[in-house]
Amino acid sequence: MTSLNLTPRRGLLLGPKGWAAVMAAAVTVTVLAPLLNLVVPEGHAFHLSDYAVALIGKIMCYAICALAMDLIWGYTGILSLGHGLFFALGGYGMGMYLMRQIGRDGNYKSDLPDFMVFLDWKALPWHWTFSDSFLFQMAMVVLVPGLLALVFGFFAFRSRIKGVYFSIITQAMTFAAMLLFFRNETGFGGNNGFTDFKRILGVPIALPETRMVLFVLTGLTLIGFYLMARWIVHSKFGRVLQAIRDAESRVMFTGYDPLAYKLAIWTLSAVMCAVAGALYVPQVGIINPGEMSAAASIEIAIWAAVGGRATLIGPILGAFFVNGAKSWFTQVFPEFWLYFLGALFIAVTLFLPQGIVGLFDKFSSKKKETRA
Amino acid sequence: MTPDLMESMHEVRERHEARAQQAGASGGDASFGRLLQAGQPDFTQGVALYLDDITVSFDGFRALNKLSLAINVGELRCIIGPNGAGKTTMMDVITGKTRPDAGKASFGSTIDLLRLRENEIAQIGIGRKFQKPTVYEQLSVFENLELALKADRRARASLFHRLSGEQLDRIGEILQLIHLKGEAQRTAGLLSHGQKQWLEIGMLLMQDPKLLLLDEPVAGMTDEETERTAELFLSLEGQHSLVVVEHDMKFVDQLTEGRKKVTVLHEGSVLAEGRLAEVQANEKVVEVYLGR
Amino acid sequence: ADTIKVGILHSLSGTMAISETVLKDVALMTIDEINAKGGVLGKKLEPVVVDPASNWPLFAEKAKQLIDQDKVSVVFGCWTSVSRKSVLPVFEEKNSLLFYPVQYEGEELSKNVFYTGAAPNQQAIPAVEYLMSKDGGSAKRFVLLGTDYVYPRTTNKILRAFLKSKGVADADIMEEYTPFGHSDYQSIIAKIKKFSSEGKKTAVVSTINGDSNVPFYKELGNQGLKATDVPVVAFSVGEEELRGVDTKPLVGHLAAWNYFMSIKNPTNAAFIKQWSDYAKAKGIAGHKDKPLTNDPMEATYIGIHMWKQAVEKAKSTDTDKVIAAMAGQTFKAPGGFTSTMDKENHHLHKPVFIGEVKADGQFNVVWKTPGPVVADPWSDYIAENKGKKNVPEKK
Amino acid sequence: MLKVSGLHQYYGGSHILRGLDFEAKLGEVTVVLGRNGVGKTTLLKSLMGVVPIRSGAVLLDGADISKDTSYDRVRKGLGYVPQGREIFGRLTVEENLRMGLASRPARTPIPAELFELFPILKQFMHRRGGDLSGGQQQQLAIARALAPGPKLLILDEPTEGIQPSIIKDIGRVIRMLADRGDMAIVLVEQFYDFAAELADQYLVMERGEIIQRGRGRDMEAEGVRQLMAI
Amino acid sequence: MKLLRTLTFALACLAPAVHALTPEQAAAIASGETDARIEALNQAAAAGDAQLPGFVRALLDGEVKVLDGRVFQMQGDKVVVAGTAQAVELPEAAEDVVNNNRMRGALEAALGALKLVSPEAKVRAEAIEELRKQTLDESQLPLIEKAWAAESDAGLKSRLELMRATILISSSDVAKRLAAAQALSASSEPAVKSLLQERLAPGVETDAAVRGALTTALDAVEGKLAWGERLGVLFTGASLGSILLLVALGLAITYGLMGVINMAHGELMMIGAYATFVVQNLFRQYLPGAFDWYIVLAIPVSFLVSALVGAALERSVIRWLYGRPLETLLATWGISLVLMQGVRSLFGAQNVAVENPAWLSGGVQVLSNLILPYNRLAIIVFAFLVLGAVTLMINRTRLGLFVRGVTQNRRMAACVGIPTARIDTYAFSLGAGIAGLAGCALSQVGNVGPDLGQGYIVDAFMVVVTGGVGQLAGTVYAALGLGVLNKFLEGFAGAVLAKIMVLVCIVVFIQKRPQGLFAMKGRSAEA
Ligand SMILES: Nc1ncnc2c1ncn2[C@@H]1O[C@H](COP(=O)(O)OP(=O)(O)OP(=O)(O)O)[C@@H](O)[C@H]1O
Ligand SMILES: Nc1ncnc2c1ncn2[C@@H]1O[C@H](COP(=O)(O)OP(=O)(O)OP(=O)(O)O)[C@@H](O)[C@H]1O
Ligand SMILES: NC(N)=O
Ligand SMILES: [Mg+2]
Ligand SMILES: [Mg+2]
Repeated sequence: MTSLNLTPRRGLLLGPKGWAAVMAAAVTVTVLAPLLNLVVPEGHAFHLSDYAVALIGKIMCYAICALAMDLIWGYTGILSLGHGLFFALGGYGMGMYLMRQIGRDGNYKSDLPDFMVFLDWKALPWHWTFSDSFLFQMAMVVLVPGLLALVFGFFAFRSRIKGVYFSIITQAMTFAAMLLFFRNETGFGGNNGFTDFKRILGVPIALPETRMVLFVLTGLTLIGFYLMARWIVHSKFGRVLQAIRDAESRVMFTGYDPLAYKLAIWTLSAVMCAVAGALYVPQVGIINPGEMSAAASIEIAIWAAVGGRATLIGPILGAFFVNGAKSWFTQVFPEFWLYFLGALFIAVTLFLPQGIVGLFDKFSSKKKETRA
Repeated sequence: MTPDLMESMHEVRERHEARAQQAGASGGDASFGRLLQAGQPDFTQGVALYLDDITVSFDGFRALNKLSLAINVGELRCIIGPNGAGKTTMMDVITGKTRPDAGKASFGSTIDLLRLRENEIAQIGIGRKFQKPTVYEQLSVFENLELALKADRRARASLFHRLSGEQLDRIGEILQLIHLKGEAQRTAGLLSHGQKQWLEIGMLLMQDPKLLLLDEPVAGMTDEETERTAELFLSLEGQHSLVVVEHDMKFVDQLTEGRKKVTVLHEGSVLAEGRLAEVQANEKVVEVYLGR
Repeated sequence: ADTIKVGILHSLSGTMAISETVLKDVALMTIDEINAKGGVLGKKLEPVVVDPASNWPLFAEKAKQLIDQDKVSVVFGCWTSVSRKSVLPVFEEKNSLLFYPVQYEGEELSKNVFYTGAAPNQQAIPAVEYLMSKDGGSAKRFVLLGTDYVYPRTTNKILRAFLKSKGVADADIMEEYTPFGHSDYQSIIAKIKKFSSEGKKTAVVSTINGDSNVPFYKELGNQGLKATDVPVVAFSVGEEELRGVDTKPLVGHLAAWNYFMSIKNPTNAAFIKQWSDYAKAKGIAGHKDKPLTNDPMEATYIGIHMWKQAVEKAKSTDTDKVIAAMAGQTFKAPGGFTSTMDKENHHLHKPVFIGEVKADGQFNVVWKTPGPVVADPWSDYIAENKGKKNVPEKK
Repeated sequence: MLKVSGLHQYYGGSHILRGLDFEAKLGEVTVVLGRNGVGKTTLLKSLMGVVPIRSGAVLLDGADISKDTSYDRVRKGLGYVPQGREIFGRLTVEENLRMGLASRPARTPIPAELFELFPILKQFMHRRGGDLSGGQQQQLAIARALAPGPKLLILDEPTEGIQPSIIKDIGRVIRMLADRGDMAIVLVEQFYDFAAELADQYLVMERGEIIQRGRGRDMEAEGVRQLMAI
Repeated sequence: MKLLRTLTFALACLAPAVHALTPEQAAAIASGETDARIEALNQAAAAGDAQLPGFVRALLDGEVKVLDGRVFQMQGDKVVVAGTAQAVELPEAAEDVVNNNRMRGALEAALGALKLVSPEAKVRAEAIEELRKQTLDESQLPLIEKAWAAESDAGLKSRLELMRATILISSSDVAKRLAAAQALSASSEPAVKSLLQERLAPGVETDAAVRGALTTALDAVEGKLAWGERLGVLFTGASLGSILLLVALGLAITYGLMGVINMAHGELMMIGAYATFVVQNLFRQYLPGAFDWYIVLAIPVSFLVSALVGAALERSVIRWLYGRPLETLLATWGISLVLMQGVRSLFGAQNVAVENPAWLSGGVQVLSNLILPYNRLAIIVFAFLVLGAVTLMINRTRLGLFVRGVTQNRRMAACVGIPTARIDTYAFSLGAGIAGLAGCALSQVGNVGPDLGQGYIVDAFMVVVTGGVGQLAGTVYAALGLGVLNKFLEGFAGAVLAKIMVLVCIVVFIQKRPQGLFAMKGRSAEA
């Protein structure tokens, strides 16, 4: 038989260049950033300000969300407009612990978190029982959003809710959760949410070193998640996901149960967001139901789209690009930044249908052409 | 036909015949008293597919009207009938896409198809080619076949799945067969209509189902390709059961080899059944279907 | 540097832009005014405006940016209590200064914040006292209606305690909350009507904030609930908020503030003129055609001036020195009184006015305190607060 | 009537049509044959303006229409039965037919002959197009193209999925339309016998080029059947 | 207390007027402490002053100014010193008279009592309406009885009768109490309900027969009130539903038909609302006489402006994105940011005031506890008119057919000769224009500000999707259904929980109907 040059897309997770890039990213996050922030003195040209650390740390959390969104939307074709909820739930899980860490240093000098005092509560509600345990709360960070995603996904996918119907009910879900969390009776601080954190694991949260540790942790999580996502999409599992995106009924008639696949990736994606939320809260110092607003979830999708869907690296770049631009615009053109941001979204869709990554591809393929 | 293609087709046919003999020698009679595995179809009665009094209606319109049909194990059955007779609807019922209003459908003698979901039906060994070719447009031709490959369909398994050399060869074989070797790495969405048709047949072969449902497999193929397809299906006969829906009488003629049964559907139920020549001579069939 | 940077942290987009944008403009006007008179310590003030976009975490980020990156000496900003709570840790951590210009719920005292808006006893309590008075209609039953967040919740908690102390039974108090941005008040007004029809004279105390006020008042007008029947007193509705409402059906409803544009005195006339001219010169949308001033604008204006005085007194922009110098600062406010910064509690001594809505969207002052009232951020009507000292902790 | 010269077409980098030249005359059926993927559909799409052409000219009655939009071409008298039916699934059969009349003035009635040819359409007048069976949809697609009475009728494998008796009818209609002399017909067909029966002129395509052409009656003699079987 | 005086005043008014208002009296009424002013008002009233009503009305209308004890009353263009006919120049420094609520109440009561004896039935009806709101006691009985005796209109007479009964219910005469209790069962006033409850409290009414009558009356009144409440829920639900419908209709076209996930839909509504605002201002400036009719022009203008903006968007951005629905989400999101900031720059970040025309303010009293506001009634009617027009246009016209065809298969539509680009523009503009109409309607009940659209966009999508994408009928049912459900739940769960429950209902409902209420069934659904 003639030799068939068949190469399944599996194979190496990353090329040598890819690994080099990942290593470089890891070194930047774990070594370079701490050096520039903590060791290089303030005022020095290479000093990385606390503000920059906080900003990049925050954006890395967002990048994790964008990555999670890419798995479910880019690869599986399921647009979730509810990922903000998982992010927020992760954040609240962490926030509860941080609230308890405040101890009696709060405004009211009470054992209870401040908001409970102003609501006249006399004791912790039941769902706060174990909130002073770091391990318990970290388990909650994963379990609560994970379970919610699992249950919600199970029913939705089992009923074969697809396309925009799915998107809209995820939106309804997060919107309902937002209203619920806005209520003060729900026991999560209402509109204010949680803020005024003092310590994490007994260490003052405002210390530059603490911040740096959180930053490094976030960076490593992002890199880890990226590698995991890459491994998934390059497995046959990943190809089934893409097949579901293209022709779900065909997938079924070939004997795969899309429910299991969708549910798995959906839950994973939700948990990734939750972890991002948990890392986000101690770095920005506040969590409130605003994170569950419709706009917050839509923005996650936008980062992914701007970066380039179904590329993994694209959504990460998208998160950095959009949020970087937002930070910069709000500062340089406080009155006009929305024009720029809006125009940016329009321009990306019109001129870069494959997102930022598409732009790189275009360049590199052009180079190849000229070389050839 | 290119020499190497003919060669590979012979190979396929030979292998199948060998396997068929094996099965006949060991499995045929020993099956009596054999314990059935749960979820495995039981073909000991010699029937692969039963449809019994199936009725499907859409807003009062009966697309299938008390349709009964039985396909034997290893049988190749052609089904013809006017446009709108209910052929596609029948396949929809078998594969779980449409739930009938009434009637029974079973696979082998034990499995009630009406209780299973689409993917479960596919898993127990019913494969289908749609009337309108459906492939995974964003995946490459190779990946389309890879996904169809018979393997553990569960999520965890596919996460750790790696193609064995044997499986790679099998994909190569099929690529050759469906004339898409050169297009293996092309995105399936870019194929022409006929090429997609072929790809879908290839996927079905990869799946290696016990029962193949083929809805107008040669539409859009040249006469020569039609002949080749017929040969391919004939090579599958015996080892697999096949239900072929076609309007191309030459093709049907070739498939039935002048002796096999052809079923004519009309207005949702069987109008006539018999050898092709017989049904072609049937006045009613001529009137509603063949024309003068 | 030959300039002193000051940060301005108000939402210019998002839901709060409605209220906050104008505070940014007033701040810029005040800075212009100070610069025109030679600046502070011989240096010009350089405003740094950022847009936290009504997004609470973004407030914290922008605060960090102002302090870390831009190295501002002071920040003027925030409206909602959430945003203030969100930036508070930043200011405390960096030991920087925030001037907060809006009425709020109290129960907070940070050494890094100066509260130039009203504490509950400078607004809410006098307003309810007025409602209970003969002139206010001798109300016996109260509807406490608010947006569901900390300011209304806490304010109503204090009011409930206050009403209780005045012998109002719990059955005569109805408390209702709606979410931010709630826009359909049909059911709630029906409920209020039912409540008021069931007995003695009823009044509504509204802590509805932001956008919801317009649909609330429109519905009020249409359902024929007149001020003479069931007066509504609001704590977050000023001239700027009424800009969006047809006020004819609302004549007689009340608002309590420490400043009204309609107050007649030379300082206010000058303030209004300064603002009108500025708005025209800068082409500020809305205000260039119909300039309006309101309480938080006045509070912003006072705050910036007092800060300037304190810096001059301290001869430094160092946070701790300025804080020390702030104690006891006075400023002749457009409200017609000389506002004094309390020596200890970081709040202004402010007069309280009750105004009734007029057909032209302005307010008639129908009642006022004889003079400035000292703020009581930890309201004594709440049992737990007894013994809380109105002094920020020094760390 | 229709004259195509030097037609080149690309999908991205790949060269699909490579310099086609041919003419289709009034009153004649021009049959295009070729195996899967040689570019037949692409050619028809280029004629309709569905895909842009890189170079070459498409002349209708001597005027170049290669820059026109699809709907302008339809207004100039082209009618199209695409491969894969492309009926409007959520419109009723009647509405589909009225869509076919879009290039005619409003209120033009649906020609009654269509229902003689395809009685099922009359019967299913108010059913949604998408609910029809494959073959019924194909009939609808043909009827839709015929409805406005085009000058140049372009058919892409019109017999696909249609029952034999109706294929015969379609054949008769095509013949009849051609014989009437006011219509040119371009027919892409894999069904050799059907094609051979109708062809006045034939073209065989291979990899985007016309490799053989001739008169219909000579098809058998010129070995077209074998050509297709390579 | 207040009414006692009012009563004297009214009684006095029944006699021919003899006195005339003096400038001093006017000054006493118009300035000073509230107590003293009310006292002065009552004295003037007791004197049966002929000029008093005019003066009181002027006070209520804010047409009286004071300066140093001199009172000026505006009479059309001229200014007179109150209590005289002497026309004067209004001094620059004269200040508005400030009436607080108490004073205003006293003025209104005075005027109301006066109206009770007016020869015009309409005026008397207003007066009775005023009196209805007061708590009456036995001392007012003579007035009521007198008015009752003189009343010729049967409807008004029965209302006076009821008032009389509310007083007599606490009479010391058992027979009178009994008669009153029986009469009161005809009432539908919430106040009567609490009155009856009070009388039934233990130890208040001792006579068994009267107690029986009271209980019967209470049941009757409660029954009527319950009806009002039920109808109220229905109406508020229908009203919310009609707003949702208007908001969703445009989206049903741009999204449901065309597949554009139009996140800028809300901003197109906002533009419609601002267009209304501009039209209103133009009327105020150039056609103040016809101000009440500005809305008639605002409707087409808001449609046109939004449609034009929609057309511009379609031409410049959307048209490149057909068939890529998710990209439209991104681009229209960007567009919405730009539009919002655009109006902020143009009109300012604050809300702008859109006034209801007089004929849309207030409401019609259907039952004592049910007022249907005119603006909401108008919106319900308007929503259905728009719905009718859209339905006709989509289902009955050739343009509608083309729109549906083009949105299903753009390429093929071109191949049957439809100028798809133009049809797309029309369709999108139509959707945008309807959004503009929704904005115009919303300006009559809510905020007009840059964020107007944001508050509705989520709801709009919920409605369209719950109804089934591409299904106008579904949109209608979903809008009304969600509206009524929301209001029904709000009745006992409060606004927030009700909204949460509605959202949960939607999520659960979609499980049952994964394609929405009016799902497309069969094969065509997949096409
Ligand atoms: N959802 C539906 N609603 C209404 N009618 C339907 C629906 N689905 C199928 N039908 C009708 O049912 C009949 C049977 O259709 P089916 O597709 O099974 O025919 P078929 O035998 O496969 O025809 P063909 O040879 O044309 O493919 C047709 O008349 C079709 O119009
Ligand atoms: N959108 C596209 N992008 C890239 N290549 C395409 C595209 N559409 C078709 N092709 C390629 O162009 C070639 C010609 O396709 P075309 O559809 O014209 O073939 P055909 O002759 O009509 O075949 P069939 O008989 O199967 O319908 C094929 O190789 C196909 O893979
Ligand atoms: N403090 C306020 N108004 O939120
Ligand atoms: Mg079929
Ligand atoms: Mg083709």
